[in-house]
Amino acid sequence: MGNHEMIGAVVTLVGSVFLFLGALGIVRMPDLYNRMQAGTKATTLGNLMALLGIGIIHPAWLIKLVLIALFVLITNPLSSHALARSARRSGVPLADVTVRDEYEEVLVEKGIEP
Amino acid sequence: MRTIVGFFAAFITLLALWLALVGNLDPQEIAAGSIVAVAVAVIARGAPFTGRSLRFLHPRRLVTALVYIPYLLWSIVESNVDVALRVIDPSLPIRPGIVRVRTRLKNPVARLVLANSITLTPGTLTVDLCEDELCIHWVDVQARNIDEATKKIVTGFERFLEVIFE
Amino acid sequence: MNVLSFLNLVDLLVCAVVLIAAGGAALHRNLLSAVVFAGVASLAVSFLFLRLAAPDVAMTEAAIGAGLSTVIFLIAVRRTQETEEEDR
Amino acid sequence: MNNPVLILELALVLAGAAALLAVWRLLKGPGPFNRAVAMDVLGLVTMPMMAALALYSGRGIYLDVALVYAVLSFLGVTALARYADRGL
Repeated sequence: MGNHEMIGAVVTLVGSVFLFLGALGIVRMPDLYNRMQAGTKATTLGNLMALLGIGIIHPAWLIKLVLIALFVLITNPLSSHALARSARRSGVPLADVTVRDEYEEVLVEKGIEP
Repeated sequence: MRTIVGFFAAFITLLALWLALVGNLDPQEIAAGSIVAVAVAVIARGAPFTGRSLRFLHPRRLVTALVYIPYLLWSIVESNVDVALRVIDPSLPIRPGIVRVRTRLKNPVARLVLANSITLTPGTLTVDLCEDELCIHWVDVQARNIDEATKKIVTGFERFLEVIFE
Repeated sequence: MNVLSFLNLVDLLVCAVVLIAAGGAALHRNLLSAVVFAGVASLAVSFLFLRLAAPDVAMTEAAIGAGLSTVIFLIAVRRTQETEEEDR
Repeated sequence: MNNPVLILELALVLAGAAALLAVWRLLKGPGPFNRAVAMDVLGLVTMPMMAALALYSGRGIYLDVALVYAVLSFLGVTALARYADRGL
């Protein structure tokens, strides 16, 4: 029971709290885009912190865990951006609370009716 | 000359990735990794990122890149706490909307990194990129026009990326 | 509760997720949703393989299920139509 | 509350709850896009759980499964988005 195990466990716990809040966000948020904000972003930090915490507990795995975190940091925005773009283009509606949508004019300009 | 430098940059990066994945510095691993890295670098010789790699070794760009990484991580943490607080608030205080912002960056790789950084910070999500404007979904719209939105979202990242890539 | 029985509970939940996702993949009318269900089912199965101490099988399942089979299913869906019709 | 194992278990419970919430969105979410978001979240939750499993069993090779999933999971979602946009 070294000191670093305690620190790592606490970091993992904080990461799990963010994971939980992100998942709560995708249940509570009103439309797809807000769900994406809560779901795939808040969980990114949760994921990174949980992996880092496990790396602190077991320092021999730190390099591999940092590699996993790096891949998550590179690939996650790519996939969520692609998903948001094609969802907006194929007409997934925005929630009623939406303040404004300046993307609509761009789509009309290009001749894609959402 | 440019292709040779690009080839070596790709080779070194791939070999470092291989060694990080296997996790030891055994001569056998280095030999096998070198063979695979040469093969991949030859196959991918025309790909982006492999050309003009030496200019990234300029000390000013390197230092800016090293400062940029903690800045990005800090803004991820900051905005994450913000979004998490919005989620657990029972009244769900969001004012979402899609806004357009301008970017001064011209280099495609710089634009890719900018769009990725904006997407990585919660609260903002890049929906589309057309010519020199980005369309961004924002959980809490605080700006009334395009200049204000640009100032709030893009300028912080752009300051660094301009030095690193342009 | 000790770690072992706790992990058995996790196993049961993952089994339930496999059943739900596989049922969704088989029963759903929208074929794109069915593809996503299949992806989730293969993710949960890969986690179960990991619990059964077979990391190599789990690795293959993750690679094939998450990456390859989704793409192949989508290519197959493109050649048919997106929504299934009731045949009489 | 000064036992690391206990804290890790609590973290695992929270991650499992997050996975269950994502499964709820997977079942309910209208249309394939919401389900794809749920799949993305499930992938992000599963990676630390796999790493925690590696910690419990003490076998480093379990991490490779998480690595493979991190590299390949975005491929399925991106292929789905691209298909919905202009047909692969």
